[in-house]
Amino acid sequence: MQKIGVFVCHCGTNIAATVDVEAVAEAARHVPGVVYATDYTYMCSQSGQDLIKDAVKKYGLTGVVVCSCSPRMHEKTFRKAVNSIGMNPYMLEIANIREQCSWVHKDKEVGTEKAISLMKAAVAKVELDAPLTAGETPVVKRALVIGGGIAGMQTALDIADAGYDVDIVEKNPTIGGKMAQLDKTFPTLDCSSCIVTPKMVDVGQNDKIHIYSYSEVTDVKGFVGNFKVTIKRKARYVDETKCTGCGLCTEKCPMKKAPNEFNLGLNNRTAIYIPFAQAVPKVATIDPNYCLMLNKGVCGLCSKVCDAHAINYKDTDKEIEVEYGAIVAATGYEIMDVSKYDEYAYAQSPDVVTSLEYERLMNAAGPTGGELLRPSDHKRPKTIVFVQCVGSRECDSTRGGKPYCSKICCMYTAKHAMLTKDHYPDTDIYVFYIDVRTPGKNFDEFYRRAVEQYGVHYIKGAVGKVTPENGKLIVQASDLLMNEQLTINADMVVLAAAIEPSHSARHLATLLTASMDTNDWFTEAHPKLRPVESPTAGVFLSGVCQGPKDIPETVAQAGAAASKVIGLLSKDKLAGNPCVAHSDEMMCTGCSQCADVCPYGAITYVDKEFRMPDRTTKVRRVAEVNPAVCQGCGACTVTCPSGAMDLNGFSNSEIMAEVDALCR
Amino acid sequence: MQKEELIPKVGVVTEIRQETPDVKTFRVVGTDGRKLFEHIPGQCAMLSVPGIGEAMISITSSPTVEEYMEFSIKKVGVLTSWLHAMETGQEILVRGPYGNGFPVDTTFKGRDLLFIAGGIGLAPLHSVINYVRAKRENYGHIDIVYGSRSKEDLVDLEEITNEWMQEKDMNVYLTIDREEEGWDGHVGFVPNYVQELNFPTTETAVICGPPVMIHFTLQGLKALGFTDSQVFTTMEMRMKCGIGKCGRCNIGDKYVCKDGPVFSFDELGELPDEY
Amino acid sequence: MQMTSDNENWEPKIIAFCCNWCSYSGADLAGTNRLSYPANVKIIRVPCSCRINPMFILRAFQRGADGVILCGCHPGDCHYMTGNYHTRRRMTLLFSMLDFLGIEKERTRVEWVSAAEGQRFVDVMNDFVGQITELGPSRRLEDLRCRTN
Amino acid sequence: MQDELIKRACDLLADGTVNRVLGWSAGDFFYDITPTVFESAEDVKKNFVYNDFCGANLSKYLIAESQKEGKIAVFLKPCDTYSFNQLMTEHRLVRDHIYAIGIECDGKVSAETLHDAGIHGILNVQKDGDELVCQTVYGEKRIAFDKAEDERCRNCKSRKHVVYDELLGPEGEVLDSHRFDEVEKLEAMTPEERFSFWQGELSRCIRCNACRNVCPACTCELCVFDNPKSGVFSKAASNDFEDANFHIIRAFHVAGRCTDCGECSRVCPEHIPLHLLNRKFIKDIDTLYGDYQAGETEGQMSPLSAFTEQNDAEPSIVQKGGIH
Amino acid sequence: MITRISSEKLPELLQQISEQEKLYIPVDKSDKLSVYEEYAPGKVMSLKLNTLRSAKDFFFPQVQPMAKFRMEGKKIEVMDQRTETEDYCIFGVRACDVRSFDVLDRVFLADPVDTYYEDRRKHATVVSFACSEPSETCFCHSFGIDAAKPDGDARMWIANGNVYLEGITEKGEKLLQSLDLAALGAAADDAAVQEVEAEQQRVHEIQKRMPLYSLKPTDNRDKELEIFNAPIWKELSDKCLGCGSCTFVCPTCQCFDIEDFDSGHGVERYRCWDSCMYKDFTMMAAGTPRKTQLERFRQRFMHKLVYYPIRNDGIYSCVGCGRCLRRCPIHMNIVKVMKAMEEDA
Repeated sequence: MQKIGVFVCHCGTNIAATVDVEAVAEAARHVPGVVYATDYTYMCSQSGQDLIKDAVKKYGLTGVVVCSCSPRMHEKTFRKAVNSIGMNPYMLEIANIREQCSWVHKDKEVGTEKAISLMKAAVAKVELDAPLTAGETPVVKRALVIGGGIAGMQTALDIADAGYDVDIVEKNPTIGGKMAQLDKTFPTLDCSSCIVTPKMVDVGQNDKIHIYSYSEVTDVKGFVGNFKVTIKRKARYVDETKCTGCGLCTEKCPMKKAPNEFNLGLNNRTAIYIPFAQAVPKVATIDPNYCLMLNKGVCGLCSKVCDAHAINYKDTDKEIEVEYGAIVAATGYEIMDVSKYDEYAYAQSPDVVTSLEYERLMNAAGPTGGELLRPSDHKRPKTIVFVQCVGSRECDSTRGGKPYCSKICCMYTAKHAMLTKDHYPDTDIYVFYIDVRTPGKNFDEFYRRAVEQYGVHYIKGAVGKVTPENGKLIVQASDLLMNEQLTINADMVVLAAAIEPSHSARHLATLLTASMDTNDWFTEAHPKLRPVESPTAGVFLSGVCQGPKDIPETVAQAGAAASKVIGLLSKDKLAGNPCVAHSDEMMCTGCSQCADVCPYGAITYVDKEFRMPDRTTKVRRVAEVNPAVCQGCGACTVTCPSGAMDLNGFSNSEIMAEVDALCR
Repeated sequence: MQKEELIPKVGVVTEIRQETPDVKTFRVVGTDGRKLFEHIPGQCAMLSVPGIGEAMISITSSPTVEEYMEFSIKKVGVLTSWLHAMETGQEILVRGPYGNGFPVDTTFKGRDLLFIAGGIGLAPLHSVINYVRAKRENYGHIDIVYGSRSKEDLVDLEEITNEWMQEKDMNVYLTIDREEEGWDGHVGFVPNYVQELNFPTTETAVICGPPVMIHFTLQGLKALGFTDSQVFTTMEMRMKCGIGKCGRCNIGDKYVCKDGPVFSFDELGELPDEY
Repeated sequence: MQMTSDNENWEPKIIAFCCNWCSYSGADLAGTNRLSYPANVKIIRVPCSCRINPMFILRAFQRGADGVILCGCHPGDCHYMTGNYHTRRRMTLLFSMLDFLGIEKERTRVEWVSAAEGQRFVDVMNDFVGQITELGPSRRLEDLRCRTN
Repeated sequence: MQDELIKRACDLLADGTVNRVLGWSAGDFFYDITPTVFESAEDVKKNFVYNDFCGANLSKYLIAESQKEGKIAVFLKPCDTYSFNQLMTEHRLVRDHIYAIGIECDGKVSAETLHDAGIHGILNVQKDGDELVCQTVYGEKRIAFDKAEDERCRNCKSRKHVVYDELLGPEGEVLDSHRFDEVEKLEAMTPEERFSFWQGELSRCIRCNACRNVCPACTCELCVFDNPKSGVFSKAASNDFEDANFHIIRAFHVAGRCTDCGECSRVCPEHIPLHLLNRKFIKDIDTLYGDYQAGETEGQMSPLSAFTEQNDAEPSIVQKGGIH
Repeated sequence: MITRISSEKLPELLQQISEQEKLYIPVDKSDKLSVYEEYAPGKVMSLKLNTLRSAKDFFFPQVQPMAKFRMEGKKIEVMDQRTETEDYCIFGVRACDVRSFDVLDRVFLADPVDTYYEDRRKHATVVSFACSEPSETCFCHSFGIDAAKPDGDARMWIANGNVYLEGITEKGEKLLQSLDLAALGAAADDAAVQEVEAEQQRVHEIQKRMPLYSLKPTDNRDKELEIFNAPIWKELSDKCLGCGSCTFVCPTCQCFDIEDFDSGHGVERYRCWDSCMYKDFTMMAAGTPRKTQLERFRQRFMHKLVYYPIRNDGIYSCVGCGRCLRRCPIHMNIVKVMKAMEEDA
């Protein structure tokens, strides 16, 4: 029999307006087990908390019910309060009489009646509550950053700065990510490589940072503070430790028809390659799809020219397992495939390009050496049409369209227009847009410069069709403001294709048990208050993998994620969640059904010796739950026919007591 | 209206005493403030709290107490934990009395008596000891051996020292299992102490306590020359209905709740070994 | 003893089990947005819809509930990854069994309600309460001992 | 057949392969056969019996028997082998302590069926072609074998032995059975009809627990209905709710694990067709998640533990017309 | 005096009784099943050998509400919810079940009296029904019961297309006298007596050919410990499933449990059948004295065949109805136990 105190919050008038709080307190006084009940204006205030604490001491309360707002709001607050005076925090329950009562019901009588009912259910639960103590687990002082773009690099650098070891897993042969492919950045028009390559070097040279390039995460086990991650190091056929990055092999390689990913396939590279001059690590990689030696068993030139003897054709994929305390997802984005948008003729004409391709065409290190030449005939385009929102802000997903705004397109298009005009002032540039969105520091000024200073033609309207004809692209469009149809004979069309999450992100999210929204952006633990944490403890989000962002935002978030990681790694031990499953070994038959449904692999089996009533002993297989791994979902409890498996804090008897109370 | 054996009466708890860390004594009267029913020492009552449980508890107080009944209860299960948590003024349910009780007016009458108790096993003997004290003239010399794990586990220590030890022609021997500070009495297990004390076989003995203690004490008494027929024990634990019908407390053809709970060891010897 | 379903004072009793991460938050959001639904709906918070044991549902009917609704994250969005997939199978089979025993199939329901779907939570509850009100009191799985009056 | 079994049992005992044999022993009548552990060849020769009345599924006894010292031989009819596999899947048997012998089964008969058919005073029963000839105090009575057979045997799902160490007779085949016909008949009724049908059946339940205790899937150390802390503890049904509750929960607990051996219905003293509840689950599982036969192979994952992300039916399928 | 009426008049006879008091008769629910039901016009009495459940339910129902409690604050209110019981008639009880009432009476009516049982018992008039076609599982004869001439308050035979009625006790006579048997064409002549005697003779002859005819219980009252400790129990109990089907269909098993049910607005205390075969039957906080199925199995049969006779002048707590012979899932039954006891002795 517990001695329970019931505390009813007015929440100003939020509750008190539709719930007779005094009547709730009075009703509580008649519930068996309740020895004290009162109401107060703001229970969550310091004086409200003191009121609870004083009553616990004065009446020797063993359990507390707070009738207030949602437990998702203040359960922690109140549990902390009672814990501060020595009561087990799990002896406190919240009756949600605000969000689920006073705010949804208008009639005071009805509201009061329901509030009383909810209070009684909470009392019934407290009556059966047992003190719970969280287990402690040590924290592995090493972090993993998945993705080596600007987000991943910044996070890694910040973590390393705080003195913790950090590994970067990058699927490409080099870090650097999308930013390394950019020419200039908006709104300052400074050189992207000039900013990012020094960062890459910093990362590469940092003692605390280890880069697993050309690698992927294939499995994640464990839990916050104690992840065990399997990293697949794809066969590179070049020994990273020996390769000096001299590049001789790439010069000699006879196979020169591999599409160059770095330039988005706009030109070709050799089968053995270094993605670009500033690559980190600057190590060659053999593309197994194109290497003659690997495919046909003839050639071997690279091996012959390599003085460092770094070439190893027998290389295989290797898996390593590394322990981490925290994991940061920084998987970034891809440009959406726009080939389904037939009207823009992307698949039909090489002169219809995406913005990122355009970026490479403008870049000094790009396929054209920085000279703007259109892909089809390497002539300089005179008239360029930019189409905004291709695949973005589209409700129809049949062609892969995205409902969201890709956020960066307006600004980079303005940048492209200006840069083009800078180099080739005689170029006619048309930008077709739905809206121009420029909410950022110096963004609108930047856009206005494009229009006012550079004379870029911004046309509010949609492009209906692009038809390649006699080396031209006939762009048919509508001008919504002038309400007229336009036809433009363009030399190039640049599509501001939507950005979408990295294609590997969904699989990674499954491995991390991190949740994603319907667009496959990682979900944050709280959209306002915990924007860089995933709901899965110990997994953090950095950069665009959480949603479209520009570079400064990405870097800011990367730093924020790093600080969360540092906060976690700075702890020696982590208190677990005590609301986990446990198995009553006297009842368990070891049938293994619970392990079958456990998504975390938290259940194992042991053979145990039991004394029988007739004094004989019997060895039985019984389940054991690892409380550090269990997340407390309760799937196992339902699959267990005997009820041997139960969940702390949400036990069978507690839930049934709530049912009883609410049905009364 | 016929006497209803199975429908309980309401009793009010008027006093609660903490005897040891896990034993409390509860004083119970009827709602009219008077004793619920009369009983014989060694008889039991079924105590219950609706929805919590029901348990057979021996009546600790002597029938000679006219105002109330008392129950010394050890906290072991759901019901007893509930009882331990309650406060005075609480109502509980009581039915009884059940069982045969001690043969205080037949076999015991005029005899020298030896009471041997271990731990909470004193509770059923408490009633008979105080009954015998109240009717002192009917009985001969009395010896009491009482032992527990430690000093704080000795039930009714205050009453024992203040009253029993002062009683004429009555010796109380206390013992605890292990040495402890502040205890200058005997240390050792009850069965050994009984043998050391070398009681005369003229006494009629009553043993109550944990099964192991009963077993070894009986052996000890036999070694001293006691016969099975002069040693009694009580086994109230197994009853459910209390009226010899539910079929739970049988030992062979005997119903503990009707034919017991008090048995002499020669009676038990004739029963199947299932207790 | 009130036996009739046409009892004017009768109000359905609805138990809603809501998973902590999606549906309970969805219900909270309904409150935050002051969206109204009948007070007959009483919510029990569970960590995940997969925590809901068929025993709880039967228990609710025993104790006089007229309808039981389970709410969880949309399939694919479970905070615990797979919990609602288990719920989906278990409850499909359980509901089918109840139907097989002739218990009104309209009295049990599973709905996926996300944390963002406050309005949907309200719509679902309004609809469910309406449906149960139309059906009348639950008689086929009730324990007469638990009837209040 | 019986002689062959006796010989094999004696041989296995003699050559030390096993130290015990689990089989059936004869009783006072022709039909009252009791599962028995034989420890000697003499005992086997004297008491062992195998006939049309040996319906008892011996696999559940192996939970306790395989815990003991030494190896035990067990005779398993085809449907018993499914239970055996399921128990293996659930780690309930010590396989090394079992020598499983698959034996043929042509369908089993219960004396109850004979009594129900009005045949009393039975002294002897013999098979004569498709008929059973019963010698009774009231003269000779004949009954078609398939009329006398247990329902589970009339609708036998499989004569295949899915696991054995040794086979006496053919391995057997999975059969095309009509076992879901009765379920379908109920599904075709209105809910009201179904409710009154089940109320009529389940209200007779006396909660003797024979169905549970005989069930090879009910192997809990402590059943929820025996556990005062479980919230569903009850020893006897006070009303219709408790009647139904017990059987719904029990059927749910064995759903995906029940091999449809039919023991529950065989032993029910009230002749409640309990197997229909289990079969409804089996049928639904087959329909929704693909054909699944519990116990078909060792180590199968129960369909209630598995799921598919995209294709699983929503519970609303029940409201939308049910699973057929 | 034996009264004869035509079998065709049986429905009218039942109708007449039902007009006097509440009447229960065995009714066929299917070819498998006959149960006692309250009579209503049109209901036909079952002629089956016996009902599936025994007639003990009338006096000792499976679930018996005892009292209700309400708790508020520290107060407890006790409510005895029993209402006045009306007189009623149980019609068509077989000889074995009639004897079982005697067996139960010796338990429930022994001091202290069980008022719940007593109340039901004293308001009942039992009209028994002689067996005409016993089965191989019947062995009431072993316990000195005459299936062809059952006890009760009144008895009935159906033979030769006639119903024969005979009052036994005052209660039974009173019931018969309250009926207008003349209207049913009743005759009470010597021929009726002779016809009944012939019927009894016929049934006795049949019984002699039954396999269990020679089965006789041995009086083991003086061998309590010997039999208790005999080695037979291990083999007998070895494969017992520990279910309660034998105890629940048994007309003489009377173990019960007392439980509380908290309905949320009061606690209902009820008693219900329990089975000594259940492993939790004697479970207490400190463990159980009957640790394995052997002890529990032994208890049941020792009680029926040894303990009960010791307490009740040699009367056995078995009436040979044969229900457990038919219902036990593994066919381990009291006959096998009796034979084993005999062999052992």
